[in-house]
Amino acid sequence: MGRITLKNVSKTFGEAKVIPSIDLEINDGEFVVFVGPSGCGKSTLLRLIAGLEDVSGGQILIDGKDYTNNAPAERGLAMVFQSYALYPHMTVRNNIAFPLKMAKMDKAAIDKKVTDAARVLNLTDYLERRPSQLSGGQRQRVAIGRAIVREPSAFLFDEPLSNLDAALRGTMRLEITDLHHQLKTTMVYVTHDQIEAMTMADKIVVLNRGNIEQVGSPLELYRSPRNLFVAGFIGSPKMNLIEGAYAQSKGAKTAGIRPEHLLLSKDSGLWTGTVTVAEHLGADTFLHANVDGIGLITARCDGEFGVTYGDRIYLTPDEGKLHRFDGRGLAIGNAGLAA
Amino acid sequence: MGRITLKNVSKTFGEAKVIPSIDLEINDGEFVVFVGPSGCGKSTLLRLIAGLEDVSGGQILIDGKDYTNNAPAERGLAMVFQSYALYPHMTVRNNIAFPLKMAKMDKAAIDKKVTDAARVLNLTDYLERRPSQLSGGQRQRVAIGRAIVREPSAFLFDEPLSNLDAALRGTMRLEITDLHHQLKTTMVYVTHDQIEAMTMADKIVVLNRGNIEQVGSPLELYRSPRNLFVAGFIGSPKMNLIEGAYAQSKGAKTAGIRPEHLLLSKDSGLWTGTVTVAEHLGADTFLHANVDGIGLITARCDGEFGVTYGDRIYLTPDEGKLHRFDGRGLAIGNAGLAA
Amino acid sequence: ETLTIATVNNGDMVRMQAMAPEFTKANPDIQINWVTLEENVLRERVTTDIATKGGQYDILTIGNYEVPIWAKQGWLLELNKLGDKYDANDLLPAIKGGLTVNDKLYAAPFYGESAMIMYRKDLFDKAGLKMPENPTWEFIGDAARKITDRKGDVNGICLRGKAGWGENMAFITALANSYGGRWFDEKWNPQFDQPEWKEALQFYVDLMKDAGPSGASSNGFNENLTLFQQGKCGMWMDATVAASFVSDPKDSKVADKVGYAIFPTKGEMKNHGNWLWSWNLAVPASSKKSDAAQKFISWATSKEYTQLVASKEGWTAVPPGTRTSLYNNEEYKKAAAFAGPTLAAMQAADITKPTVKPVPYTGGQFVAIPEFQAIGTNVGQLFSAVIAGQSTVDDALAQAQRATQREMKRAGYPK
Amino acid sequence: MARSVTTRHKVTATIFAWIVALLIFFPILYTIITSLKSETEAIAGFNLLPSFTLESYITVQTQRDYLTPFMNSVIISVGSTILALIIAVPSAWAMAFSPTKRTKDILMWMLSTKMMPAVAVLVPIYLIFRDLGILDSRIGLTVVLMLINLPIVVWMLYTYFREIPGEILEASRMDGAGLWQEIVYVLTPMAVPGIASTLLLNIILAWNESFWTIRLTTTNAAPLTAFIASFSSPQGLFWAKLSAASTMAIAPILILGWFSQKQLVRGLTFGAVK
Amino acid sequence: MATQNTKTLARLMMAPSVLLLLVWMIVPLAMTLWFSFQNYNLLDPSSDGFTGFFNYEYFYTDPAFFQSVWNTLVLVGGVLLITVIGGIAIALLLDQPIFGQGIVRILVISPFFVMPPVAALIWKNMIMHPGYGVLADISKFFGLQPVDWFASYPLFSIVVIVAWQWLPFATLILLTALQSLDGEQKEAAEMDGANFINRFIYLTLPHMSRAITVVILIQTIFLLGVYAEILVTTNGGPGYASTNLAYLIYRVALLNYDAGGAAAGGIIAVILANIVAIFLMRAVGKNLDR
Ligand SMILES: Nc1ncnc2c1ncn2[C@@H]1O[C@H](COP(=O)(O)OP(=O)(O)OP(=O)(O)O)[C@@H](O)[C@H]1O
Ligand SMILES: Nc1ncnc2c1ncn2[C@@H]1O[C@H](COP(=O)(O)OP(=O)(O)OP(=O)(O)O)[C@@H](O)[C@H]1O
Ligand SMILES: [Mg+2]
Ligand SMILES: [Mg+2]
Repeated sequence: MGRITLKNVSKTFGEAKVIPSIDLEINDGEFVVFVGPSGCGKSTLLRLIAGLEDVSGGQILIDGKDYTNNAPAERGLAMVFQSYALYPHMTVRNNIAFPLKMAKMDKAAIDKKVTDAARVLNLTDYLERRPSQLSGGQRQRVAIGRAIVREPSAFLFDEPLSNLDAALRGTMRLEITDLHHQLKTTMVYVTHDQIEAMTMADKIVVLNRGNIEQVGSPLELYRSPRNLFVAGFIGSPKMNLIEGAYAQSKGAKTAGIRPEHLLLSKDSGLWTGTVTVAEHLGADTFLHANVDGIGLITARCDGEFGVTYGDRIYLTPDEGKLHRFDGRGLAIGNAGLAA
Repeated sequence: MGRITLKNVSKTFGEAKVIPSIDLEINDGEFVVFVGPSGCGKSTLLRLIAGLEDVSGGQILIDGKDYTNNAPAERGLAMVFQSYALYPHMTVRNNIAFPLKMAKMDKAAIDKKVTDAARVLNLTDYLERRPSQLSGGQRQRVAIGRAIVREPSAFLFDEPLSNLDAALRGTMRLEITDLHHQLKTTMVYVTHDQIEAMTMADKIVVLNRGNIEQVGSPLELYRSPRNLFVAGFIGSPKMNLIEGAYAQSKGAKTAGIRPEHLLLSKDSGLWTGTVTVAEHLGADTFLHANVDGIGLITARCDGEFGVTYGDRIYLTPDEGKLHRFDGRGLAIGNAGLAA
Repeated sequence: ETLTIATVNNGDMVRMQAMAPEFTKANPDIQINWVTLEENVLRERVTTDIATKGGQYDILTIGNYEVPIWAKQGWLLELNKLGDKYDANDLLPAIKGGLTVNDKLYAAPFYGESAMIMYRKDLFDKAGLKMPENPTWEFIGDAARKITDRKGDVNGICLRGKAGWGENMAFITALANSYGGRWFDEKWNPQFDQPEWKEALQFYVDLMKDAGPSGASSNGFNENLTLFQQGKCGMWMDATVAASFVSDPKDSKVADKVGYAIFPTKGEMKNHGNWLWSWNLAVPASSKKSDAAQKFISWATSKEYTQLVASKEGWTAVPPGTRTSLYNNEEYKKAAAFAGPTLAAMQAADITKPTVKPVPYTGGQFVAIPEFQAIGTNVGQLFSAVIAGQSTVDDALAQAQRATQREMKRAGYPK
Repeated sequence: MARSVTTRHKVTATIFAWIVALLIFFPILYTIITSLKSETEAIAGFNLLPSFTLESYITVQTQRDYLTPFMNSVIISVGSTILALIIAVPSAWAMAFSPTKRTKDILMWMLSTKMMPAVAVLVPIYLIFRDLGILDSRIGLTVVLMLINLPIVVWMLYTYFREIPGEILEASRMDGAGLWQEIVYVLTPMAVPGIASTLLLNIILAWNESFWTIRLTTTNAAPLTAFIASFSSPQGLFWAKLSAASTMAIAPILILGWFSQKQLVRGLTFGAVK
Repeated sequence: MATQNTKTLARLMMAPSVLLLLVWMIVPLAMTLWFSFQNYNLLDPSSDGFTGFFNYEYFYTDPAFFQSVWNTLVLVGGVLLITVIGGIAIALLLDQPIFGQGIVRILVISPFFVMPPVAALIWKNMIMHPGYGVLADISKFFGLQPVDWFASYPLFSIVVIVAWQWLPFATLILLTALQSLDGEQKEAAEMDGANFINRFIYLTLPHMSRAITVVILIQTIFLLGVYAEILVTTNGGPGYASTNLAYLIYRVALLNYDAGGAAAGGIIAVILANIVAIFLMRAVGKNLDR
């Protein structure tokens, strides 16, 4: 129903080679999340799959059939655009109903579907509004609604929750997961939110400058990043990467330790440092400290940790969770696997 | 330089009363964050301050002077729009340079400022592009650039980082904080990101349906939410709110306990429950469990907690961090204050 | 049968349309479709159609300029079925002559006109002037200057100035004719380099400067008519039909003060300009309904038609200038003060011999060759520039000479 | 926009706009006023208060049949414009949303088909019409006007379409809309003001086309331009009558404009695109 | 956006209009070309046969030819200047909230509803006539000598009349374009401290550039062919002061009935028009694909 295969796909805009060459297999029913720095080509990749852009090279297969040159409408995919792309002349109701109308569904069924979607999306009160009369988050929800009422062979979501508040985002996350469980439809999902990526994905694809850095399950990526890029990208706050004497002592060019794998103490520890910034989130505290002989290190600890700028603290890395990288930035062995 | 006072400000769109009546004082140099559910009126409030919408009632004072009826340009504020509002026919360079040109700054100075901003924003390679040739996150950064090159009496940011990846978001967060420290300019910032709100704000304003629910420092709100709404809104995952026997035993209509304040164990504890969902984020695990006699509870624990669907677990609330609310949803005393 | 009749939008033609039901009543098997257009447009339209054999019309309204040209091309049918009662001999000889080629009548005149002077008797009296029986240009020039009263918004004389072969060139040609000038010599050489033209044009230009209205270079028949009716002209020389308008108290403020006189001459030269024009009905060779068409033409140009109009709208409304009988009609003479002068003007015209010197062409205020429209308009432009003060008489004449030579050479003259 | 403007601003703008509008409209206003005068009044100098006589209208009405040319004008101008729209919309769509290196050249070429002065091709066209037997037929005229206006229609539509963000059309493709549905349900409604303005402007252009409409018709298909041509500069006073005839020729289109002006300038609104 | 798929479709969709216009262009053009090398006078069927380039030579040696080319350019340029600048100004004015907006708009665009010959008649007789035109009445009211527009400033008068007719077209297109300017961009510019003039220069004008280009190009094509107004008012005079190329061709075609000469004139006009168009495309064409 929705196996998507990219074979050697590349894309250039004028001079700029945005995607050099990508091979990727997305299995039927899988929930795949694309992550990567802003501008790395996530949206472009989605648009290539959707057929909104021509590939510059390579093939796109859906269920084994070559769809490289088919029109978007023929591919039977649903998409949430990063920029929403709502129909400004239609009400919210009609925006959501549009794909169903196109599929020639009968009126009563459409109505029901739209009403259901609106309820899930907290849009019931806004059904008769035009997009221009909505808040940013409401618009984004309409865009989601337009996709989820359908039963496509795959869903493409481009940062669908970026403008929603945490609570709503939590709900929506569950709704989409539910939808996925119910329909078992392939979903390709772009997000910058680590929580979304980690909790929703069957498989995360880490992109960097149009190249795939690593593909794997969320915890795989968290535990055994294949290289420095993935190590730095997955996890927030990001992994501390340490070069120099300490790394060499561990037989690596670079040693990596996640902020949450540092034990903090006011009395004793392996390393000593001075607090530069203390960010108190309530549930956690992020400490940025200048560690003697090592440099700037971020540590995370639960709850409140009563220090402020200039205080001396002690940090001890959980060496069982240390990541080691060689001179080319590739992981050596993998300490983290054990965790 | 940038004290903003809202007196009894209200706003209606046609029939809809979006902001019933708001009084708010933003001190000079303060970093104020607006949070609230999608559609609660945050953008509207910013637009009222900016002068892009007429107030339906009340007054807006800047440094004590009544600016209610002044044009946006006269207010000397800089704004990042939620929808970017870039100039489509100008290159990135010209987009960023535009406000400076308007201020008749000389060419060399403009060039320097733009180049600096572009470097900070990772946009150096894109300076000659048009907005339509940029990715979503790049566009958003241009919008930020356009604001931060200026030296306004106050900055208004409407979800400026929503489309950036975690790493970049972290950097930008620090950049904006830095900017604030350097310029000591008032900043009004709308965000859905709890981390941004908690780490950047001097003062958080929690909005709900156009009303202010609570104003306070980040930790104040985290520790002593004034009512159920704030309690539920601040903190992620959100606070567990428990009614019934347990709450009554604590002398409240509703008892609230944050997920991070639940001690988890596989052997023993105050409550027993069955795991329904376990979300593994790497650094933490969010557990959703059905607790006997109490209902659905979310708990958060550090690192990996090796349970899956159906496992029995034991939870013990840290009663020192319990929040109690009366029948009208207002907080009673405040247990959390002690933490 | 349906006849499609192309006609101009002049008052008499409009009246004909109003009368047409009488004809269709008498001939129930014939219906009529009217195509009424402004003169220039009609001419283009009809010419294109007839030259390309489009066959859109059954009856054409054409001027005596076209009739001989078209007849020679074989584009017109001879009118030989006008009926016994038609009385072709009643037609004014000058008019009829212009419509006859090789002794065959190719068009029936609907109305005819020449040019004459209309003047304000009251202003003449005031200035102590009296219009002589046979006015000369010298007299006209003096009188015009005397009458001129710029402050009182009275111009001594109004003359055509708008460029066009049927506009200013009609008048200027007639003027030049009376000065003894001619368009072409016997070998078809243009004559603008001759002294007669220079004299005539200089006279015209000076007169307009001294005694003409402002904006003269864009005045045509209608503009001058309006000026005259408003009492802003002491004299006006133009087509005789104008008389019925200026004497109509409904539109004219000066209706009771107008006098008429014959077109002037130059000194002793007995040549009254030879302006002669008629609107005629003709049947194109392409028409498949020539019997019906001739029936209609016969009706519309008959004496009965004159009677019909007279009975319905009064004698002043009948189409003038075609039949001798009309001018013998006492009722008409009584009703129309201009009848006598009109007839006199028309009888004074001889388009076969427009000027004292011999010419290879026919035509009074025009030259009946196909090329004349373009040449005349072109020359008209050059002359109107002089009136507008943007060119001099000498320059204009020299340019006119060159332009005309050029066109004549192109057309292959002498033929 | 969301902000209301100060009354002072509005009053100033209003005064300016009315002055400009009245200046521009004056010649027409004066024509209408003149049409209500008697002929002598009409030339008696500046006067904005006519005697309100309908004399000229009555004369015009009795002299010439108004209804047939009016109907012809309607059929020809509306017909040719709609025909042109039907052909032009897909073409403009293609050029606006799938431009190639050639697009600009094609656009320019289309316009260049109008460069030949009408008088120069009168004879060829007349001959063609004669041979096809469509002289003086509504169909022939409709087709000619359609062809004359087609480049303009394409151009105007192209401009308006280009203003529409492509992403919205992409969204509709993702939603399973075929080409036809995309044009009908998404493109057209969004471009309504542009299309309306194209429609009206071209109806007017066709309505006012006074070369071919006169040259290629005689009676059956003659529209109001021919009607007017029969009132311009006859012998005698005609100002009031011409004014009346002009007013009658302008009135229908003026009224159409009146009703559609909101549509015309409503503007394309694209509120929901980031 | 533009994928291979849509490109193929696009070709198909352009086909009808392109084919129709191709026929509409080629058939008359071919006939015109053919005639232009023939000796063909409507009034003289006896004249026929191939004449080579004689018709062309004859046309461009016409004493009015060079002035008519110049007049054509002045007419086009003058009208464009007035209509584009005036159109922008009026569009901006009408974009403001004003009382009676609907009526003002209809008043402003109504000159477009007037048929060109009628417009010329109105202006000639009622407005500009030195005897009883409104302008003359106004001059007289101020004790001034009325201006004889068509004699003293013939080309200028025609420019005024034609500009009056085309101003609404420019206004309407520009106004529609103006109204599609995204509100938030305007707001952003306001926040950036741009005043009205700067917003106009940096935001509105670039936004309208395509519409302006379209106005310029479309009007140029129409203005190159203006002749009815000249015919009604000045007949190309005084002298050749208001003779433009189209009127010159008219003189040849419909006064002389020289179909061959007119055809040659037409071809020359097309060539000149193309030169103008290419020049214009160079100057403003890039605005089209923005
Ligand atoms: N032009 C309008 N007409 C009517 N209602 C409007 C209009 N603009 C906004 N609203 C409504 O006002 C409310 C507040 O909108 P606002 O944009 O301020 O929300 P917000 O807090 O910024 O939300 P988000 O986080 O989703 O951006 C919303 O419910 C919205 O639907
Ligand atoms: N039309 C275009 N022309 C040239 N470059 C383009 C075009 N569209 C996108 N790009 C470039 O391609 C790269 C990838 O863009 P894309 O939109 O896929 O990024 P993204 O991963 O979605 O980023 P974000 O997270 O910021 O949305 C970017 O560097 C962008 O500047
Ligand atoms: Mg993207
Ligand atoms: Mg918002």
